[in-house]
Amino acid sequence: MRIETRTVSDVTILDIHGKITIGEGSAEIRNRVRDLLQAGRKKILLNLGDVSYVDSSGIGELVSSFTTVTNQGGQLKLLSLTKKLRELLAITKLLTVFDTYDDEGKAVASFS
Amino acid sequence: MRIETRTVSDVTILDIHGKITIGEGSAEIRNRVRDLLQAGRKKILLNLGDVSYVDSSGIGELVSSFTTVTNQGGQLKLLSLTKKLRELLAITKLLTVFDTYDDEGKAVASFS
Amino acid sequence: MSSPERSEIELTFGSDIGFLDLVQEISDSISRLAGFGADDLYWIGLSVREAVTNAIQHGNKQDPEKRVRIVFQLTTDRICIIVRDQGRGIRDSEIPDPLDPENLLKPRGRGIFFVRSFMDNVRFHVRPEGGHEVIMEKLRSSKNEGEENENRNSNGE
Amino acid sequence: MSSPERSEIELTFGSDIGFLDLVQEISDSISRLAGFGADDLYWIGLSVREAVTNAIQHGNKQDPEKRVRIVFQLTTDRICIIVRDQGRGIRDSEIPDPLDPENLLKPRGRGIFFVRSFMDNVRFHVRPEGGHEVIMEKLRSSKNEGEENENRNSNGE
Ligand SMILES: Nc1ncnc2c1ncn2[C@@H]1O[C@H](COP(=O)(O)OP(=O)(O)O)[C@@H](O)[C@H]1O
Ligand SMILES: Nc1ncnc2c1ncn2[C@@H]1O[C@H](COP(=O)(O)OP(=O)(O)O)[C@@H](O)[C@H]1O
Repeated sequence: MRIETRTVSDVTILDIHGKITIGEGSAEIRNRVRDLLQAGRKKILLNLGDVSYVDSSGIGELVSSFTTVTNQGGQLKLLSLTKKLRELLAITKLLTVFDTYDDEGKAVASFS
Repeated sequence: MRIETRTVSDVTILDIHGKITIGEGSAEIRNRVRDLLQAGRKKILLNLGDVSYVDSSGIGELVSSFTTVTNQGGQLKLLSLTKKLRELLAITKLLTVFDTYDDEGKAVASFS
Repeated sequence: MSSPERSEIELTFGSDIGFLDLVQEISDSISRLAGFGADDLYWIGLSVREAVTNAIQHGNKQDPEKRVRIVFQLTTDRICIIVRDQGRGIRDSEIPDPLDPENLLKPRGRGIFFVRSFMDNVRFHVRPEGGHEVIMEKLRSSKNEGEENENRNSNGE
Repeated sequence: MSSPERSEIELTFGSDIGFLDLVQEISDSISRLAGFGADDLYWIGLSVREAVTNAIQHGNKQDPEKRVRIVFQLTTDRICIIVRDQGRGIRDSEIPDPLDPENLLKPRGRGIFFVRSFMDNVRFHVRPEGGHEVIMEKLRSSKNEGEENENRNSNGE
């Protein structure tokens, strides 16, 4: 897994590449998100368009990141889910929890 | 494995596709060659450009076809060896046995 | 490959999550040989991955001396995959329901749920001779939630 | 994946040449995990294929009840692959030299020659407990006839 960070207005976009699975730097997203919160950046968009694989640990990683941000009064949203990831979030009833977008502009504009 | 048959002047070209390995219709080339000989067609060019894999059985298949044709006064030549196949024929000292070509026109013209 | 002996493939390896990608690739190769299409391959592979992760983490407690064994049985209408570890097994009370509102935002507890969602029959079995196994089957003609029809191949090519 | 237990992968299957493509795919996956490049993968895979073909045909005489077992041992400097069958083994006198002018145009007898050409150490061993095995090693830094340097990776990534 590889993470790149960009900023669009006051939204931080994390472009995530590769696998979000157990062992593949499992805690990396969570840690990156924690660093952002400490730096006062509370509007976070995870761009998952280049994620090749997600297992149940990876889903847990997304959930942890979400709850960490929400608990500190921030917002974490998801961009460009692959078809398979969307199915995993659907059957785990997490599609209703996450705010998800296919268009980056719309995603950025949605942060309040 | 799949074999297509074409004729260019009095040369019969067998375009061989896929694997020449044990189990993959091992005797198919040999049988096809025997049919051609029976039909009086004795100038045969095996086009191996689309062959994806050859094992020691496959090398044996080429050798059998060669000896069958030669024993009946015909000629069997090889066209478009892949790099790996060329290496296998080199270490088995069969490159000196087979007449091989990279250009179809030249190969066809070489039959006497 | 019709008789039971001929169509059984066994894979054994140490308790190291570094093997997970390999195991998934092997699962894909075997499912493909068994005639499953691309989507089935994906969900079977994910289920195997989750079961093997559990075998390594919970069953064998990451002890590198303990081994994980997978048996793939290919029959005309299904693939049966057995994942064995050297642990004491799962108690039913330990299997969480990740859809329970109380669990919805927990970071863990979705592995067995995935296996049950994507495979057709899933059983847990403590072996009298020691160790634990998850037995999971995928039918060739099955259709379930996480699956599309494209690329399907129901007759083993 | 450094301790011997953790880095040993075993594969067992019935004596059916329908498994050869699968075995080769698995060999590729394991060699890739072990850090070998594309060319090494190819020659290791061909050697495994030839050894397994022999195990099925000559060792187990295509008896579907008899099984072939492959052990892949990954260590820092090499991969060691052992192919076991349930036969009586090979006598040295049975191993032909395909380069002998007398054999040059024979249709068979190049399998072991390929294994010996592409692997670094090759031994045949009749096991006291029954059965026969071919033990073959490929060193990470090795260079031999059938090999180019492109895509090589000598430090296991
Ligand atoms: N092979 C196993 N051996 C022992 N316990 C297991 C095994 N697999 C799962 N479990 C138990 O079942 C629980 C739920 O497993 P799972 O749904 O995969 O979620 P997770 O692994 O994320 O906790 C585990 O936390 C563990 O207590
Ligand atoms: N696993 C084995 N068990 C018994 N005999 C074997 C085995 N492998 C090879 N042999 C013997 O060695 C000979 C040479 O094998 P090989 O070089 O692979 O060529 P081929 O299989 O084409 O004959 C075989 O014909 C067989 O007699």
